[in-house]
Amino acid sequence: MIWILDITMLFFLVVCAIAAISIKDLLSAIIILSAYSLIMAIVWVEMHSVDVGFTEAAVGAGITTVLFITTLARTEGRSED
Amino acid sequence: MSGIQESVIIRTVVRIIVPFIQLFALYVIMHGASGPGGGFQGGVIFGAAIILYAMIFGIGEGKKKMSDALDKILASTGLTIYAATGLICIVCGGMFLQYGAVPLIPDNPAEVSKYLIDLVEIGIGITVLAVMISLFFNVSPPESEPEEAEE
Amino acid sequence: MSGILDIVYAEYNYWIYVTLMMIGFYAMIAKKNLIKKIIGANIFQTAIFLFYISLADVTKGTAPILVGGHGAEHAEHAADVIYTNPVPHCLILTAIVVAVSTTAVALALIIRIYNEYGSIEEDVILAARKELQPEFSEHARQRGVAEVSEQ
Amino acid sequence: MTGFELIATHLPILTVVVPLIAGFLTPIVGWIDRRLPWYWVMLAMFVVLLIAGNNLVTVINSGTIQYKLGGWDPPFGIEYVIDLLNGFVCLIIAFIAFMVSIYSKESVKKEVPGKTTPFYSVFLLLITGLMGMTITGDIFNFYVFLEISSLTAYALIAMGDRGDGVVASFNYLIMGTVAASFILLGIGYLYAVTGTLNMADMQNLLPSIYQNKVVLAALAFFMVGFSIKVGLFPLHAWLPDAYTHAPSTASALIAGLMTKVGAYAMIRFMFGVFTPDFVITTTGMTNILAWAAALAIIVGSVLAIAQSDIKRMLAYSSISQIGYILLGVGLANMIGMEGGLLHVLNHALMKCALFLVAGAIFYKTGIRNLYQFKGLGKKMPVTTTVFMIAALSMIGVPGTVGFTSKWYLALGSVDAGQWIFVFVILLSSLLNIVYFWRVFDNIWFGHPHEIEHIKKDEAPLTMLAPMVILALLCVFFGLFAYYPVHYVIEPLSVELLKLGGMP
Amino acid sequence: MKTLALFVVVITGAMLIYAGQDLPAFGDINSPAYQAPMTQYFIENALPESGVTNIVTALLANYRGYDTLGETAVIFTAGMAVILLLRRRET
Amino acid sequence: MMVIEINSITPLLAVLVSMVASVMILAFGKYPNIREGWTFVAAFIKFGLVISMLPLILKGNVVTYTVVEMLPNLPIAFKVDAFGILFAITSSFLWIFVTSYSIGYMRSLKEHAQTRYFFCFAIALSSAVGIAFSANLVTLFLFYELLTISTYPLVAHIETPEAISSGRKYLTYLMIAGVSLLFSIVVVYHYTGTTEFSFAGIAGMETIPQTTLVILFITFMIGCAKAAFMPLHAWLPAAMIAPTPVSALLHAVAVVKAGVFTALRVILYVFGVDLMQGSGLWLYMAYFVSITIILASIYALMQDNLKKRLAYSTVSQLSYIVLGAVLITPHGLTGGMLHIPYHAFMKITLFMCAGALIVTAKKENISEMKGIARQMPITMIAFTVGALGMIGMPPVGGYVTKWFLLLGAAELHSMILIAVLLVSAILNAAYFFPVIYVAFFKKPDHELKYKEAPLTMLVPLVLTAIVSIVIGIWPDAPGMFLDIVEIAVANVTGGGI
Repeated sequence: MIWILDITMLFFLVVCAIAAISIKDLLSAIIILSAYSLIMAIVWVEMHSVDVGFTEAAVGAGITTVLFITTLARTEGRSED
Repeated sequence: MSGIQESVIIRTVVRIIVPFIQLFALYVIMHGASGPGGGFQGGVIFGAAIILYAMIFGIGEGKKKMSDALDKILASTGLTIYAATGLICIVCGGMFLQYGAVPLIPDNPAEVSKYLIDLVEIGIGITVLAVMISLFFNVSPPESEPEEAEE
Repeated sequence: MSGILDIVYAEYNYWIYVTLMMIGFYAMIAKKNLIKKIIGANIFQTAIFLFYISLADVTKGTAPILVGGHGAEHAEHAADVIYTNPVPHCLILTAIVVAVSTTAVALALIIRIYNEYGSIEEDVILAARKELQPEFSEHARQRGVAEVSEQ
Repeated sequence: MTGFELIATHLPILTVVVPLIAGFLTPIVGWIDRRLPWYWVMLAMFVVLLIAGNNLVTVINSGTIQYKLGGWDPPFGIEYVIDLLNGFVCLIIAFIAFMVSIYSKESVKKEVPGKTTPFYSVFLLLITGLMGMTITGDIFNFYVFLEISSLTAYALIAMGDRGDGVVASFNYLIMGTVAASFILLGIGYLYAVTGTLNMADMQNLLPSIYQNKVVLAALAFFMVGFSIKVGLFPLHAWLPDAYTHAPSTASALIAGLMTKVGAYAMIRFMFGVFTPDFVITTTGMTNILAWAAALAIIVGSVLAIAQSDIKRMLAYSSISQIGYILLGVGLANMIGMEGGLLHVLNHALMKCALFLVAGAIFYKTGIRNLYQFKGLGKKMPVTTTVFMIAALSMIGVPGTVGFTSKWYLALGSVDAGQWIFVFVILLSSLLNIVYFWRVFDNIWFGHPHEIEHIKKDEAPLTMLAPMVILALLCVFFGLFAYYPVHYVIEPLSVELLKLGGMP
Repeated sequence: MKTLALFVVVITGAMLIYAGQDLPAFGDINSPAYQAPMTQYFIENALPESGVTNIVTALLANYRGYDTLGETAVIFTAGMAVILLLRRRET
Repeated sequence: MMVIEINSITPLLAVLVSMVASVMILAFGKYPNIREGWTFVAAFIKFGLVISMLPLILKGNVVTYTVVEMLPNLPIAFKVDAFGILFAITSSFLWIFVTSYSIGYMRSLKEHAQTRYFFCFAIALSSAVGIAFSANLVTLFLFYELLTISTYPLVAHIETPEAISSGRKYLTYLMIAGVSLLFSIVVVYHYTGTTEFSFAGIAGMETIPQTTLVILFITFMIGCAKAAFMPLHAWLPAAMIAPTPVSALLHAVAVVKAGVFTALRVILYVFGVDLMQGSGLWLYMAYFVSITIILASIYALMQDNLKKRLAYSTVSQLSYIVLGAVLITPHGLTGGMLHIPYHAFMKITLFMCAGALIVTAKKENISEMKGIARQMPITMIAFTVGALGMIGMPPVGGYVTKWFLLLGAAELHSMILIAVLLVSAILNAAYFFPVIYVAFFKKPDHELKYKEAPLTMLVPLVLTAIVSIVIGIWPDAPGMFLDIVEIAVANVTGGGI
């Protein structure tokens, strides 16, 4: 039982989520979102759902981030809020 | 991204690593039956390999590997494999997607379903990789790409 | 472990997912930047996924991959193992795919919006739309009425 | 087993799989020849229409059809259940979609130039999504198809007016995502306390745990989610823009079907997952729904009066009409329920016809401001006549479909002792007259200054035919409402409200 | 807008917490979802009926294969939607 | 009295004839002669069909036909009884005259959109006959709404802002009425489970609580706003902006009579004589319409525009009919019902004369009509005939109905109602005699240079004037209106006079 690790990671999740929505630089926000996804994937794997964790790592931290960043390349990088 | 694209080291590394990623993706797809992984994850990884390639060598190069038409056809094909499997089950007298009904190996529906699950996973994989690549190609900026400017 | 910690521990995932959902939901509604909204949507959805996965977990359980692989020779050994609930995993695999699809479409829309209005800030877009659309204004309505009475 | 019997057994699944496969294959068909997709869609929709018709007839004759996907028994596998309710809704979907697909030929060519193939692909997938949502007996499967239909709807709406369409679509996406997430959460809650995903199974398990707070929360999340999906009044913000700025084909399809299916889903979840006594008496959810619907009826009508864009006007009118359906459901008595269900059919016919007309006018003249419609009655007599019939139907003139549902709703309100709802319905009739009559005045009485000599200039036949058919049906079902009511609506209401001692 | 958003979010949160009181505890093996016949059936029968050891895959591709077909259709839809939205012309 | 129900498609055909004609009118819109030929043919066929049912009705039978069961227990059905055929004969017979008159009028003024005009006219006539033949409230409501909608383009025909706003007013009043009527129908259905008219009133009406019953009666009467009861009369003078044939047929006969007809149907065939008496509603209604009778006459007195004066006169006369019905006595009923055709013939004569004046002399105001009778003697004589009828002077028809009404009032010993009838007769005289006086005896301001209206207009108005006299001289000729009315009254009171 590694619930301390669990809780630490869950805490990080909340921190990442708040950071992702409040940071003004969108690229940073996206990278933080990517980190959020990765942590989420680890949490899930730790909860014995390997398939979902695997998928989240590939999708959330991979494809979604790529798509976000390419979108940023075609729009603008800063947010007003 | 131009800085990265000109770096020889990265280009070489990517050129070497992409086939391995693809291989890994195929493994993930096929391994889905007995361990974590499956068509979707494998498809995403396979797609990511080509996306990585396209990011480094430019979308034009990427499109040479995976043209739009091929992309569309692959996307359709993957799904058609899936749906056709379901329809074959119907033709063989079962319900839609009732793998056991297909008389591939007599008296062992579990084995049949194992193979058909693999087939279906491959179908998913094909669609997912095609769509992932198509998503990337469409979302990424067109101006860096000379071919598209001619259109 | 103290009593309070016990309660917190027993349901800590739920508190986290509630928090994450609220953060994501707030971003979706209150943030003016369109990409921020989508980031919010992602957080919102993953929070729900977290709920599902928490639901599936069983203390001292193991991943729902049958121990011992193929064949019946390990069957007696497998009977002792507690597996986590596989159903939510399956559901969430599907839901993740849905989420990434929604994100892709949303990003494509954002690119289109940026091409049309040159901004991804909601209030800027709103202002631009008001300027571009005289035909839906009250003025136009009255002009329409004036045309009737001219006759 | 002969081939015919084989197909007959599998008709339920084919209802969804035919448009699905057709949708996958559209890119290939379009790759062969760009003109083919339209014929392809027509063919697919026609087949779906036949299947849906057959399904309903089978249900009427021999009762509910169950189809076990993959051959797994219900709680374990996904199950398709076609009863009167979704057989009926499926037929409506299939029919409206067929009409719109005929209509789409010229309209899509003009409004979505150069993208017809993906457009049709998405079109078919939208139908798939709606069909899947309707026909399924499994709540998670429902969610998957809900997302298919939502994603396609976002894409179709974004194809409309430059800029506006995209923004409308984006707003819809945000709202739709919230709705879908709420529904997903609700599904999760119900799964957490029952351990099943099958609707019928869930309905059996739920009554023993109604005191559980999770169940109530699930119901609340479902209601909010579906309210967003149908555009019920306080949550309607996405709807007017989306309907206004979508391409005509998409507007007709989405206005005709999306909200209907949302309403269907609401009914299904309220009476097919939870039990009537829980939603009606224990929680009083139907009562809340009825009041919200009454508010929607009035506000929608009033806002419609303030619009000068015809599609926008129709969109607000949709908000009010959705209120009718939900009011009928919310009354939760036999007659009110009949009215609400009947209005699903009626509103689909009327609103689809109206949007098709708006599209045809836009196609021919490029005008959407209804104050510029002068002389249109002479220029496009058939189109405007269709508009007239459909609009009179919306007003509720007897002999058209609008009357029959209004009659039931009013009667149902009286039965429920809710006189205020009767006044709401009647008042909204008056408001409907106000906003539709402006259009009549402009169409029939105007003298356009700019055009001295008005020539007849109708839309092409592929656009006219579906409109005329819909208008004729508006009258047909107005006069012969007995048939849908007798064969479908009445037994359906009994079934839903668990009257007549059914299990 | 921000106040309204906060309001809505807090209400939603309140609803979630309200429901949370009756949710089964985390990791509880006696939770209804785990003890439901469905879950047990899957764990027992995944191998003999589907021939795969990964129960999630068995569920995904076999028992709930139709969901997965839908999921793939969603992916495909997204691809088509993005093509529709961003492609300038048909190729 | 045994009432035999005879199933026959004739009522449906009678209604549909002009519907079919309206399609043909549209199809031949480019050829005026053929177009109007269709109108004529339809008018004759319609009248023929209606009159063909008369012998059956006179034997005391009813003709029924169920078109379609729209909703379970809610059919669209026709039932022709004596009262229905009375209204149907009146309107279909007069359509023949008005068709002829319309052709003359529209062509003389070179009106625009004549196809639309004839089209709507045909639909309106169908609706009027449909109302007459309706077997139940829902069918009646259907045609009632159809009548409103089809007459709107006729009212707003000239398309000036004034016409449009009058049209709007017309629509507003009548649609509110329609909604109110629908509400009432719903309530009736809720309590009784049927909407079918019955000679003794719908069974089950007596179960309605007293307050609800009163409210129901009020909403029904609001629903009959086509009958132009006083607070709801404003649409009628406004509608006078329509071309005169429209005013003549629709706003002297079809539309307003449809309102009155509906009111009578409701009072006698839905509520029933017993319930009206039992609940005391009849008395309130009688006083209420009395106010309309007097007030409208006073309004008429103040109008200078001839058509408006006639309109107010119509408002006042319509209330006679309802007054007769609510008196509940056989005589009162006879008077009220008989006034439907009688007033129609007289008022249409007056309107057609007014139209003739507009076409030839371009005069609408009474003060401008000095000495006009010298130039247009035939028209003005016909006008005089109509006016005398309205005042109630023998031998023109009007006196017959007034006599019956007075008898009815006298039977009840109601001095107030008798006084109302007398005062209104005096007021009638007061607003009609000046017209006649001005036309015949005043010297024109300057030389008048016009002649009679075209024959297509003159012949109908002379004929209707003659009919007005005939029905006054031989009111009891066999098969005439009085016969029909007697049967109708016998039906509702359950016995002979």
